[in-house]
Amino acid sequence: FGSAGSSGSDSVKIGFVLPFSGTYSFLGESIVNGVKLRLDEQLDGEIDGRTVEYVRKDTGADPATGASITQEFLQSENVDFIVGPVSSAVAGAMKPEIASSGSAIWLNANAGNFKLVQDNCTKYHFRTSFNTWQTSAPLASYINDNIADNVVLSYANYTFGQQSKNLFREEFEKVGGSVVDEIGAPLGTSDYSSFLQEIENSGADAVFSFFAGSDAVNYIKQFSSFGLNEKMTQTGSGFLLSADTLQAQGTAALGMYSLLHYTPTKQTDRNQAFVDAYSSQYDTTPNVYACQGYDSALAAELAVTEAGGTETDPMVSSLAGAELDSPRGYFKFKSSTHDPVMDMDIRQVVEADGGVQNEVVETLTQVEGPTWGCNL
Amino acid sequence: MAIEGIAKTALLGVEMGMTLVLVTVGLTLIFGMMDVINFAHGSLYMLGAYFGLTVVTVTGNWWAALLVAPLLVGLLGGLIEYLSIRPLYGRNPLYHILLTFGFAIMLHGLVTEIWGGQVQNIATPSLLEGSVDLVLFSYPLFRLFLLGVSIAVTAALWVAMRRSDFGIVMRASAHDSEMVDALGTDVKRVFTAVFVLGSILAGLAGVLLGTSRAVDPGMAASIIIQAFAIVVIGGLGSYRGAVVGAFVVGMLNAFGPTFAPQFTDALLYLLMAAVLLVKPAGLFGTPEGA
Amino acid sequence: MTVLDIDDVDTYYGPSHVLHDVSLRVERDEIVALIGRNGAGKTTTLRSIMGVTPPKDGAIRLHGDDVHGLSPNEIRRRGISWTPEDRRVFPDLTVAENLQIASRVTADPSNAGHGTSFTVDEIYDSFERLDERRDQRAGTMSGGEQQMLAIARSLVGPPVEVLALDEPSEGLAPQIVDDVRAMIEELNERGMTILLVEQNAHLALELADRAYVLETGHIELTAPATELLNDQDVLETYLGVR
Amino acid sequence: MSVKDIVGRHFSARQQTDVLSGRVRVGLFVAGVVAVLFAPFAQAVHPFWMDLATHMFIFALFALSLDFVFGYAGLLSFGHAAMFGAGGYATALLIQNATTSALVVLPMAVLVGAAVAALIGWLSVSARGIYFAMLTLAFAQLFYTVVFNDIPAMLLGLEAVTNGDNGLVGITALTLFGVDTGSLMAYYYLSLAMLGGMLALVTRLANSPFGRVMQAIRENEDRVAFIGYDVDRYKIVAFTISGGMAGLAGGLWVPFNSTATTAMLHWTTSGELIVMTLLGGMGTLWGPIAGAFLVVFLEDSLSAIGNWEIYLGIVYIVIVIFAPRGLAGIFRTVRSNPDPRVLLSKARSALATYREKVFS
Amino acid sequence: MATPLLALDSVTKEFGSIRAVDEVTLDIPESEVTAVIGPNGAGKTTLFNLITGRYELTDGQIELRGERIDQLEPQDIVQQGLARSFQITNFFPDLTALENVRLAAQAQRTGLTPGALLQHYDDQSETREAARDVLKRLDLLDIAEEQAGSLAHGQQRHLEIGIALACDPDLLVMDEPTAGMSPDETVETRELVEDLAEDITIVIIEHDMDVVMRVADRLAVIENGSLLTVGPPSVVREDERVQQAYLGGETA
Ligand SMILES: Nc1ncnc2c1ncn2[C@@H]1O[C@H](COP(=O)(O)OP(=O)(O)OP(=O)(O)O)[C@@H](O)[C@H]1O
Ligand SMILES: Nc1ncnc2c1ncn2[C@@H]1O[C@H](COP(=O)(O)OP(=O)(O)OP(=O)(O)O)[C@@H](O)[C@H]1O
Ligand SMILES: [Mg+2]
Ligand SMILES: [Mg+2]
Repeated sequence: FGSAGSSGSDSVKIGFVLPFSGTYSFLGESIVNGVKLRLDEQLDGEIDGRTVEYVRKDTGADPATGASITQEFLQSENVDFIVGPVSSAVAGAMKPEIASSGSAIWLNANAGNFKLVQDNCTKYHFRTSFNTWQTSAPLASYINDNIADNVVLSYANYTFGQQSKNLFREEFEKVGGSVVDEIGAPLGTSDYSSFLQEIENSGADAVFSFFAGSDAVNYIKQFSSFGLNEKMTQTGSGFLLSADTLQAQGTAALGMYSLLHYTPTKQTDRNQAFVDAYSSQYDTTPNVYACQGYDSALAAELAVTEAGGTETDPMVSSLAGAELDSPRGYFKFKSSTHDPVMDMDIRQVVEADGGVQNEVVETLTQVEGPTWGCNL
Repeated sequence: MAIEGIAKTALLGVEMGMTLVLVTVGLTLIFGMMDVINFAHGSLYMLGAYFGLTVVTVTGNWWAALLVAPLLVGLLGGLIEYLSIRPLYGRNPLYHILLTFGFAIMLHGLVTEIWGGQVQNIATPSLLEGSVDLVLFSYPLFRLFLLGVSIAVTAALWVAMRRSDFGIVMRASAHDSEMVDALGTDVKRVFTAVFVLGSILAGLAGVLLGTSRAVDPGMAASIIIQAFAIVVIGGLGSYRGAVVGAFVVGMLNAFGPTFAPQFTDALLYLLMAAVLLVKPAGLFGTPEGA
Repeated sequence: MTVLDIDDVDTYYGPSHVLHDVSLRVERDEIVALIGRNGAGKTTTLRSIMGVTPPKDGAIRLHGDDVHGLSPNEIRRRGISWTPEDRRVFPDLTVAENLQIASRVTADPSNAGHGTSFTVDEIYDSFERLDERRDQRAGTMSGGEQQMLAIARSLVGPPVEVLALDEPSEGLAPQIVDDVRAMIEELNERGMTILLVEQNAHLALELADRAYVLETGHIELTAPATELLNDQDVLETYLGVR
Repeated sequence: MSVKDIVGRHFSARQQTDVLSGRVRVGLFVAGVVAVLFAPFAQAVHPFWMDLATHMFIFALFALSLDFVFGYAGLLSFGHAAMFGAGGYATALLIQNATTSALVVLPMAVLVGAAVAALIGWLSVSARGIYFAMLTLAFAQLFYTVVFNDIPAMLLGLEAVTNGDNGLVGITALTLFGVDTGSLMAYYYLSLAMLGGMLALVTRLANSPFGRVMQAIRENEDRVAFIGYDVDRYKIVAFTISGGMAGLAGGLWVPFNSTATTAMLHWTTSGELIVMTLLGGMGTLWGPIAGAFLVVFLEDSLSAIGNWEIYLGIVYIVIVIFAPRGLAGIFRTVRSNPDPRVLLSKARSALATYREKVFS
Repeated sequence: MATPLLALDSVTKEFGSIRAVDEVTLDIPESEVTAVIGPNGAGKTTLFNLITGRYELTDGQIELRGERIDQLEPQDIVQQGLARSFQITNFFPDLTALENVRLAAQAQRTGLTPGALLQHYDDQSETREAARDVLKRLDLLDIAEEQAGSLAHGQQRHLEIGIALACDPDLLVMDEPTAGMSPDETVETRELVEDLAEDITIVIIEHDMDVVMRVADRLAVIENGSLLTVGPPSVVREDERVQQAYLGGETA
C-alpha cells in the first residue's frame, strides 16, 4: 500500500499511472524522469511553496489495472494530478474514472488516441503529448510535394496503427496523392519479411508506416536488409524513427523521413537547455517521452501557480488556452479540446558521429488538429 | 504471384522455420526427456541476445559473441537445472510450470534492470552485410548465413542423435528414469547435459536473431508461445516433430500475409488446433497414457 | 568367496520402516533364493541392493567394496544387475531399443570381469520371440513377452557378477517357466551368481543352493534349499504353501 | 457447547474421505466470518483494502473454477482466460446495452462462459495431458484474436462490438434489487458472497456421485470406461461447469474495473491462473483460493517497486522448491505440528533434502 | 441348443503384419466357466480386448445374447452386462477400496443427471450397499476404508475383481486373476472364482494349471492367435498338441 491519508493543503500530489514493467517500462521511466527533472531538480521539489509528493503504480499494459490504479489514486490517495498512461487502451479505461470523479487533473503524457477527445470529451483531460492526427496527417502534403504522389501504407494492426494510417490516408488523398495498397501486420511481429515482399510488390514510390518500439526496429532493419530502401522512400509517424529506437535501427534508417513533435537534436536554445539539463541529470539524451513528462510538470506547475492552490476547477480554467514554455517549441492547450497546439518537425535520418540521428528538415508551426466535435 | 515471388517466399519460409528449430529443439528435448515444460526457454533465448550484445559492446567482435554468449547461456541453464530443477525430479512435472514461470518472470525483471527496457540490436558484422544475387532475386547475406547455421546445427544434432543412443535414453527416461538409471546410465548427468545443450541452442538463436531483429525484454514472451505451438504440432519430445513443426510454421508465416492478410495472427493457432484435432498427439508424438 | 555381503540393512519408505537389520550373504557361483509372503520385503531388499531405495543404515559390499550410497547406475556398472518386478519395460521403445538402453553401458573399471554378460545377438539367438519382434513397441507385447524382454535386458551391458531376479516366472506359461528354470541354471553355469526372489517357492527352492526366508522385514531363517523344500511346516508358516 | 463444536458437528457429519474435511470447513467458516467483519474495519482504517480484497475474491473464484477441472478432474486447461473473457465481455455488452441488474447479468455471464467452455471442451477432450492444455490454449488464443481484431463487428457490419484493443470502457456498476453495487463495500460483499456460494457449490459437486467419477478420471482415465462411464461426456460436463464459474468471475471483474479488455483473454491470464492454482496447492479447492490471494497481494504490494517481477519470480521459485504442495502443504504442516521447534527442524530438514538432492 | 451368452464368429485382429487373433470362432454358454489358455503371446489378452471394446475388430463379429456388440464403446458393453478384470492391476490407487467398488456400482445406477451432480455420494444408499455387498463377498470389508494403492498385492488383485463384479455383470471376463500371488492367495482366489461361478458366467485367462483344472468347465486353447481346441479339461489336457504347445513338463 502507498502512504495513506490525503495530501494537505500545502502539498501537491502527483500519481503516476505508467508501465514500470514490460516492454513499455522504458517509456514509463522516461516520463517520470522528465517530470522529476522539472519539479525535483529545477524547482527543488516545490511548486509555489507547496511540497510535491509522488505515488506510482505499475499498469503493465493492462487497461483494467490502469483503471483500478486510477480509482485508487483518486479515491484513496487524493492525488491532484494523474500523469500517464503510455498506452491509449489504458487511457480509454482511465477516462470514465477521471471524468466522473473530477477531483484531479489528468495530464495525458503519451496516449494519442483522438477518440479520447471525440467521445464524451472531459475538461479534466489535458494532453501534454499529441494526438494521432498530429503525428500522421501533416506529413501528407510534404510527401506529396517533395517525395512521391503515390504511397503504400504499412502499419501495426491495432487501434493506434489503424488510426494513424486512416488519418494519413484521408489527408494524402485530399492533397491529391494516391494510396496504392495497405498492409497491416499483427502487433508484435518479429519477422516482417513476407510483409515487406507485399510492400515491394505494390510498386509504390514511397511508404508511410506506423510502427513503434521493437516493431519499429524489426521493420526498419528488415526493410533495409531486403534492399527496399533503394527502391522506395520510407516515411512515417515519428515513433517509427524516434530517439529510443534509432540507436538499434542504426544505419538501416538512413534517409528516412518522419514527423514528430519533439526532436532532441533540434537546434533551439530552449531545447538545448533542456537537453543539457536532462543529460547531466540522467546521463542520457532525452527522448520524446521525457519531453512529454517534462511538459506535464510544466503544466502542473502552471496550474497550481495560476490557480493559487490545488482546487481542480480553478486549475482547469488556468490551463485551458494556456501556453507552456516547452522544449518542443510552441505549445498551447487548445481551449475547445485541451489537446496541444504545437510545432511539428519533419525529420530525416542522417549520419552523425558514432551513429545516426534525426535532423529537422522542416518545422510545421502551430499545428492544430480537428476538434472532433469536442467543445469544452 | 510471379514465380520469383513464390520462390522467394518459399525461401523465406524455410529460413524462418529453420531458425525457429534452434529454439524448439531445446524445448522439445527438455520436454521429451524430463517432462519439464520449460517456460523459461524463451528467457534463455533472450539472454543469448543480451549476452551477445554485451560481448559485442565490450570486444567489438560479433564472432566472439556468437561463440561466447551461447556458452554463457549454457552455463546459466546448467545452473538452473542443477539448483532448481534437479531437486524437483520425481515430483509431479506440473510443478515445473510454476518453477519455470517463476524464472521467466524473474529473468524478465532482471534483464530490464541490467540492460534497461529500451529496444536494442546487435550490429550485423561487416562480413555478413549486404545481399547476394540468387538469379531470380537477391537475398540478404546475413539471412543466408542464419539459414546455413541452422541447417548445419539441425543436421549435426540429427546425426548425433542417430549415431548415439541419446534419443533412446531420452525417451526411456521420460517414461521411467529410475529404470534407466538401474540399467547403468547416469540419468541425472544426461538430464543436465540435455538442459545445457538446449540452453546453448537457445542462446545461439538469441545471438543470431538478436542481430536480425530487435533485442528487448519482450522477446522472450513473444517467442515462447510460438515455440510451444511448434513443439506441440510436431509432437512433444520428438526431434523430427520439432523440425517439421518449425518448417510448417515457417511456411505459414511466409505465405500467410499473402494469402490471408486479415488472419495472420490467428493462423498459428488454427494450425495447432487443426493438427491436434486430427492427431491428438501431434504429428510425430506418442499419445500420453497410451 | 563372498561376492555380495549385506550387513544389518535398514530401509524405509518415507516414514515406514520396511527392512529391519537384514543381513545376507551370497557366495560366488551360488544360486540363493529369497522367499517370503507378499509384502515381506523381498523386493525392497533388491531395491536396497541396487541403490534404488538406498538403506538408511547398514553396509552392502560387492566383493568387499562398500557400494552403499552409490547411485544405481554405478552399482550396475560394477556388476550387479536387476530384473525388477512388474517388468518395467519402456513401453514406447521397441524391443531392440529396450535392449540398447542396457547394452550401450560400459563397465566400471572395478568390474573385474568375474561375471559375464550377453551380447544383443546372443539374446536374439536365445529368445526367438524377441528376435521376431525387434521392432515392435514393447508396450504392445503380451505380458509374458514383456517378462522375457525384462529378463533379457538385464543380461546385456557390463558383465554381470550378481543377477538379482525379482519374480521371473510371474505370468509365464508353464512351458516357458520350464525354459526360465533352464535358463537360470545356464546363467549360473556361465558364471553369474544369482539372487532369486520367487513366489513360486517350489521353483525357487528346486533351483537354489540356499534360501533365506523373509517375514515382515526380518530374516527369519536361512537353510540349504533342499532342507526347506522338505520342511512342510516352514513352507506353510512362512510361505502359505498348503 | 462452543461455536466450533456446532460448526464442526454440522460440517463433519460426513466421512473423512469427503473433499474438504471437517477441520478445513471449520477453518473456512472462520475465514468467512473474518472476511464479513473485515469490511467495516477497512472502511474505518483504509477503504482501499476492500478494493484489494475484492480483487482477491474475484481471482479466487476464477482459480476455484480452474481447480475444479484441473486439480479435481486432472484436466489442465491452459485456456481458462477464454471463459473469463467471454463472461466479462458479455457482462460489459449487457450493461451497456440492456440492463445493469445483477440478477440478469451475472447468470448470463455464467451461461456464456459455460457455452464457450462446452464448445472448447467438446473439441478438446480427445487430447490428453499437455496436448489437452495446448488445444485449450489454441482455442483461447483464437478467441483472443477474434476479440482483438473485433471480428464480430466485421461480421455484423457494425462499427464496434468488442472495440478491439481499446476494449469496452466506462462500464457502470451492477444493481441488485434496485440497489447500486458501485461502492467498495457493496461490491466487496457481492464478490465475497459469490465466492462463498461457489465454494459451497463446488464442494457439493466434488462430493457428489459425479465428483467421484471426475476423481476417478484423474486417477485412471482408462479404467473408467471399463466400468461403464462415458468419459468424454463427463469431462465435457465438468469443463462446462468450470467454464460457467470462470464466466461468473469475468462477469464480476468487468464492473469492478469498469472495463472489459483483451488482456482478460490473453494466454498470460491463463498462465497466471495456473500459477495461482499450483502455488496454492491444486486439488484442495481452498489452496488455489489462498494462491490467488497471495499472487494478487504480491502483485499489488510489489508493483510500486521498479522491476518488481524479479522478486515475484523468486517467491515462486522458492515456494515451489521448498513447499512441494504449495500453500496448502505449508498450512497442513503447520497445523499438524504447531510446535515452532518442530517446524524449525522441519524447515531444516527441507533444506537438508534440498542439499542432498542437488549435491549428491 | 439355446443361443450362447457370448458368440465369437471368426474374430480376427491384425497389428500390421502380426495376426494376434486369427479367425477365432467360439461360443460361451451361459453359467459355465470357460478357461482360455495358451502360450505367452498367443493372443488371449488381445481376444479379451476385442470382446470388451478396447480394440476394433479387423474381421468377424461378436454377439452378446444374440446382439452384436463389436461396434460398441467399452462403456456401452459394460452397460450390456459384460465386465472385465485386468491382467495388470488397473484401478484407482488414491481412492479407498470401497470407493473403487462403489464407482463401478454407481455406473450401473446413476447416469449423468442433475441429481448426480448435486446429491452427496454417500446418500446413495443403494449404491453404497451394493458396493459393500461386493466387498463382503470378496472378504475385503475390513479394509473398505483403506487406500487401494496401499493394499497388499493379493488384496489389490481381489479388489480388481471386485470392481468388475460391482458392474453387475452377467458375463465376467478375468485376465490372469492370480498373477503375482502367493500360494495361499492363489487358493483363495480359486475359491472365489468357484463361488462367483455359482451365479455368473465366467471366462478366465490363467497360467496356473492347478487353478485352471479345478475351476474350468471348458478349456479353450489358443496358440498363435488361432483356436487350437475347445473341450472339457480332462479331454483337452490329454491332447498331444496342447501338451506340446503349452503345458511342457507340467502335465504331471
Ligand atoms: N513405495 C512404497 N511406499 C511405502 N511402502 C511400500 C512401498 N513399496 C512397498 N512398501 C511396503 O513395504 C513392504 C515390503 O514390500 P515389498 O514390495 O518389498 O514386499 P515383497 O516381499 O516384494 O512382496 P511381493 O511378494 O508382494 O512382491 C510392504 O508392506 C509394502 O506395503
Ligand atoms: N498393439 C499391438 N501392436 C502389435 N502387436 C501386438 C499389439 N498387441 C498385442 N500384440 C501382439 O499380439 C500377440 C498377442 O498378445 P496378447 O497380449 O494377446 O498375448 P497373451 O496371450 O495375452 O499372452 P500372455 O499370456 O503373455 O499375456 C503378441 O505377440 C503381442 O506382441
Ligand atoms: Mg515384490
Ligand atoms: Mg495376456
